[in-house]
Amino acid sequence: MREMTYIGAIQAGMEQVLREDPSVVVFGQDVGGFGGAFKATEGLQKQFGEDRVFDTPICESAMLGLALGLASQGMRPIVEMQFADFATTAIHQLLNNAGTMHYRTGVSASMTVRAPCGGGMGGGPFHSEELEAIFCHMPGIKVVYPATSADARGLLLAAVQDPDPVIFLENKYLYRREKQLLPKHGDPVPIGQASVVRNGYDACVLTYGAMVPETLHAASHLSAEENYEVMVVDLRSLKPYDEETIIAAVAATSRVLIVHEGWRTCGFGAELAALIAEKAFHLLDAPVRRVTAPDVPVPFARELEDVYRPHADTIAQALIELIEF
Amino acid sequence: MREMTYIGAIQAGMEQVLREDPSVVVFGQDVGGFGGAFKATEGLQKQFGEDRVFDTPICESAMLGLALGLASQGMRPIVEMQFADFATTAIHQLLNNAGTMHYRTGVSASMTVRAPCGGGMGGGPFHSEELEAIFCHMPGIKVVYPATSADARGLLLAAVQDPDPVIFLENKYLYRREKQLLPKHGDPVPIGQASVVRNGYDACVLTYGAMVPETLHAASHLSAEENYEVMVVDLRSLKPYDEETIIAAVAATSRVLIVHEGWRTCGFGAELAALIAEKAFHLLDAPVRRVTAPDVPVPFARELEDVYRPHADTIAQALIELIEF
Amino acid sequence: MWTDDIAAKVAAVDAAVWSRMLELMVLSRKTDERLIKLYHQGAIRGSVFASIGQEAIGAAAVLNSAADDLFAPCIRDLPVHLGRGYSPVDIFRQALGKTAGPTRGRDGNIHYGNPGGGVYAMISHLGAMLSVLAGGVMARRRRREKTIGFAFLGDGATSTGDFHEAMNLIAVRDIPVLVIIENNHYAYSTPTHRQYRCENLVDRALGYGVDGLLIDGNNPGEVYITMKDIVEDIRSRPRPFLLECDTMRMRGHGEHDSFAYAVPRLIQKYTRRDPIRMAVRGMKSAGLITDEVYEALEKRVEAEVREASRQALAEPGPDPATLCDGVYTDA
Amino acid sequence: MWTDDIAAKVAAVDAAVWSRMLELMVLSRKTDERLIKLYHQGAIRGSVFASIGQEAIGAAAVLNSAADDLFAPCIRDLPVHLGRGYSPVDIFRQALGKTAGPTRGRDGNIHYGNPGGGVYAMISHLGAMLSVLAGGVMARRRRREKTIGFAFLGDGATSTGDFHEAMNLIAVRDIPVLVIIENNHYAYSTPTHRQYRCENLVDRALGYGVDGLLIDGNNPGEVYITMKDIVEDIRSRPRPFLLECDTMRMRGHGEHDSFAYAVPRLIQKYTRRDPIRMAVRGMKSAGLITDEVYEALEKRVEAEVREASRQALAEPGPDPATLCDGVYTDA
Ligand SMILES: Cc1ncc(C[n+]2csc(CCOP(=O)(O)OP(=O)(O)O)c2C)c(N)n1
Ligand SMILES: Cc1ncc(C[n+]2csc(CCOP(=O)(O)OP(=O)(O)O)c2C)c(N)n1
Ligand SMILES: [Mg+2]
Ligand SMILES: [Mg+2]
Repeated sequence: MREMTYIGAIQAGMEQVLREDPSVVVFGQDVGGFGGAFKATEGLQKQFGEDRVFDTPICESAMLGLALGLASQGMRPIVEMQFADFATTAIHQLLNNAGTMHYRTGVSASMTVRAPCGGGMGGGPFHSEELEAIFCHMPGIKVVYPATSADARGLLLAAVQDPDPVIFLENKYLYRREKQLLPKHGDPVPIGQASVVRNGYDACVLTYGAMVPETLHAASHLSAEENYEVMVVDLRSLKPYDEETIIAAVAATSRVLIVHEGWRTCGFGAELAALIAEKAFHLLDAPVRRVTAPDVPVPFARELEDVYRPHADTIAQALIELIEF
Repeated sequence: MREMTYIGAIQAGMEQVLREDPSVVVFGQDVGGFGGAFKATEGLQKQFGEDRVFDTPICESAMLGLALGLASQGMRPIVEMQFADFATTAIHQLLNNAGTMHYRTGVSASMTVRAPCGGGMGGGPFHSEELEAIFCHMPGIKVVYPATSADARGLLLAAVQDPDPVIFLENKYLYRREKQLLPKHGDPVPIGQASVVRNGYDACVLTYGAMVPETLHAASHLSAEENYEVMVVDLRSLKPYDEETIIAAVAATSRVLIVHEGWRTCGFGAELAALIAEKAFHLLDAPVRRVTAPDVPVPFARELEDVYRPHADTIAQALIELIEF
Repeated sequence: MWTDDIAAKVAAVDAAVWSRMLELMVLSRKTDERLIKLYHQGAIRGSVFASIGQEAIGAAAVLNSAADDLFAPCIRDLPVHLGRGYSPVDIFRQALGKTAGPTRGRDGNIHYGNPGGGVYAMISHLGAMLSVLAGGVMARRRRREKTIGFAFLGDGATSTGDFHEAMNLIAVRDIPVLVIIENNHYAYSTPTHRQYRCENLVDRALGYGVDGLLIDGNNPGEVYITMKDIVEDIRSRPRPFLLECDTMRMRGHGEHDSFAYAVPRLIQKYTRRDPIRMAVRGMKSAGLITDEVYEALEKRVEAEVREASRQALAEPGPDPATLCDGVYTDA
Repeated sequence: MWTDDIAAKVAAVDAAVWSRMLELMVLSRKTDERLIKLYHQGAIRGSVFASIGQEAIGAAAVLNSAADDLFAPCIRDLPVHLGRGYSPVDIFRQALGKTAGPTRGRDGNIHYGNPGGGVYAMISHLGAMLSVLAGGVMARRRRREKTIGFAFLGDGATSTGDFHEAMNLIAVRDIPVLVIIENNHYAYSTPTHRQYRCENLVDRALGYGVDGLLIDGNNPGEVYITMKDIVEDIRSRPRPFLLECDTMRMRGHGEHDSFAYAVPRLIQKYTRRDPIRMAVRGMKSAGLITDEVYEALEKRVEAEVREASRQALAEPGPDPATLCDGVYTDA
């Protein structure tokens, strides 16, 4: 067992698949000798050679196309977007190309797109985006979003093994803040399974990414201060999402709060609320609430970003209102 | 008064703004002498000259950037995407560039992006997409989607007058199917106002685009055959959407069906359902249902596309289930 | 290097190659003509995008390819599909949206490929397939060494960011792809002078640090022999090559397009330079074919194509119940 | 045309231009040095991206521009901001996220512009601003005729699809933009040989059908005089021009970057060729400056910059209640 940070777990996951599966390659901007903008690929080129871990020019569309081409011939590429934000220059390669290949031609494309996302560190409008709602709208694409070191490694292993394109969202705020003791060898965490990270009966929170620890803080606080016990569900997989666990959480609590760091309108939380309004309506005792970022470009200054991102206290406040509704 | 098709109304709207406002220019692929892939700009270059109506190379990102640059200096560009689907190559120019300009720099960008969308005519996966959920997720961007000739012209006029970037979604299926008698001179239809196109009390349908006529068919059928009276709300504007009219419709009917032609997961319908689950929960007598396309690339063959797209009969069926819930 | 003494080299092309090339071009032409007829009869949804007048390019590429090579055809490359494993019945199935077709009715017209024959199915977004092909070539060369790629793009597609990103990437990584620009004077209605400002598109080769050449894309012998040299070269010394082929789109963009904007002089010029005509002329002067033999070929192919279209028309379309199958591999 | 007798032309640059250029470069350098200090003191969120070593390029562009011209600066163009209307206090406000700053704390570091000075605020997505600038120039020329654009891109940014689409578009439409590539040997950690395969990036000019030139971007006189000729030319005969400036990034990509990958030989070479040093040397040999005058300038600027940073530090950050204001024009 050793302590692994969230980003260390991602690095360990890549190291493991590179070692165990010769069809894995890793590429992206500055991922080689430099080890990536966040050092997630540090040491990998040295260990596995330029053939397996390599730099590309600045060309997100060609990078994603290259990954799709590699995958179409049985390789298992892992491509790093330097920031998720830059994937917006090449949405067609995901939505139209990777996402439709199996449906149209029967050829599987096992590719993993690593996309560092999220704010909280003054990245400003172009280095902090949360684009999961856009990615989850694409047929043929899977989307995962770990909140812990264990899940980061496990979902990365699962993404690489998965026969289809998986967008692996990794939260920059958690990179060095999340740590866990983990065994040397990782096992895949199945895609599509949520995890109940705290039990409770007064309400449940459906969340993911950096909002999982924020929510857990809020829940402990409410338990200690208000005697409210809140269930917290870490979705982990956003597409497909774990309908069964979600419905069970609603059934157990009758009150639902959805929390995410992305924009509100047409955000991923809307899908969760719609699911519940359709399939768990009769289980509800209160309106389904969303705590999200407002529809505003991610601001740079701390004063603004602090109110832009949901925090434990905003979440706790919303929970109190929901429970006392 | 003269009869105008939906596409004729779009053309008339462009003709009017080109005539009345010298700061308007129209450009895109093949929009000049050829009059555009769908003939929406037919005759405009002849009338207004190559300076005002011009062809570009195939470069969606540079086209949108050019529009933003023109707008930033007080022009009012209208840029045509040959198909909405191709805007996926340049999402960053909308989401990151146009959508953030005013917030970051205080400079308004009055630009209109015309994006022909929707299926029903065998366009296949790359010429039929409905991408409104992606566009509506972008802070700083407005999105309109007319269903009638009058709204097509009126919303186009409003979009061009609007100080901010507006994505004007136009439905190809309606291009020559929708017709209305309209006065020669058009007036803007305010952005942000839905229209109740049929009254009823047993349930309401929230919809837009090509699903408006389908829903109206379903509603007449139910009225004639089942004695059910269904209210139909044509949203017209998707961002901002008309919360007041939506909530009033829910209050009047207590049963809500959401219908759209785009994909289900993280589709625009999810946002509507979430809004209702949060703000109109206590008004509901039944779960909020969505009738949408499945999460599948838009198929080409008629046999598949016919079941892919919602139709009057699937809508009627869903309404019966909802009303009899 | 590529330009010297093409004539002599063309003369040295052997009889078997000539006749395979001619047959492939005729097969493509007749299939296109049939597709056009079906479209105007209302049997085909959407539109039909013909390769007529550009057949020499795809045919020559196919004849210079090895079994393990990979292709990324674009709009006007019916000979590639027909030369890499599909027969006319597959093409009709595709256009008609039949279950037994390459995309099982899920996509139409030119958006199909043949994985078994190393042919990628293009997406519409022009330029997007070049990097995909590059990835495929990269993957295969890790296993089998000798694979090269053949990419096809129109003049209009060169304006896309995707073309540029992929060209630059394959140049930096020495990925052996023969990038073929079929410059057919138009991108939909847009003539080349509104598409680019350089003299010739091959002028872009320098900016990527790759070799390039401009050839007469309607001269089957020249296309064949030039590609032969390039293919041998990049197969042994892996790197991209930019080959611009001058040609002409002889029909509207699609059959829905009246083509009213076409400059008559261009149509006349390229009618005289029709690649099938040129092949027949060359073969005749070399004593490789007679009018009778050619007419017999045409007849045979016409019959084959008619029969294929009849067969495809009679086949069933997809079962609506399969709509959601296969969006993911295991579902 | 641009290369002949540069030396004589440089000698002819008048004293006023020389001293304005020197002052602007020194102001930029000292502002950068202060930003770096503030960053390492923990006062600045995110990172700091310095223009150090590349100041001649932005300064020369500013000095060759007219009031109505438009700019699209990129990562290393602090002299453009300082030369087109901002003073150091604005730069510190931007870096510190202060309300009175160019983006009012909504964006940080290099993502700002000055609409009043004709300077666009870049978005991060490299290459995306070239077409925006083109649109701005197009709009202004419809009204005032003489506007031209100055676009700045790094070597790495030339690999993006956006660079290509915009270059091709402005070439086709004859939009007068001086496209300046600041080739500083690295894109983040990536050296140019992994970024492109052509000899020089200016080799791309041919493929767009535009004129191009490669110059020594660290030689202020050469940069100034070359731009002067180009600017006069494209202002009267509107069309783009591609100008590659050889230079060197003298610090890490941002101040968070240790720059461990830097090749020492390059650092040494370009330290000797520092543009401020070169300007001082040139001015001294022309009798335009003395060591004492230069030192006094440095001191004065240092004091000005120190005072500006002190002022900005003392200012308030944005009011959280304004978070949602101004996403749209009327809201
Ligand atoms: C990115 C993108 N934008 C627009 C289109 C619409 N479109 C389809 S074909 C075409 C013209 C293509 O011209 P060219 O590349 O010269 O090929 P040709 O049809 O002449 O063979 C256009 C504009 C597209 N397919 N992709
Ligand atoms: C489309 C896009 N992809 C990735 C990045 C991340 N990124 C920011 S700066 C940079 C390197 C830029 O290099 P260059 O253009 O040479 O400019 P320099 O920093 O050398 O001045 C990268 C990769 C980006 N900004 N935009
Ligand atoms: Mg063409
Ligand atoms: Mg650089």
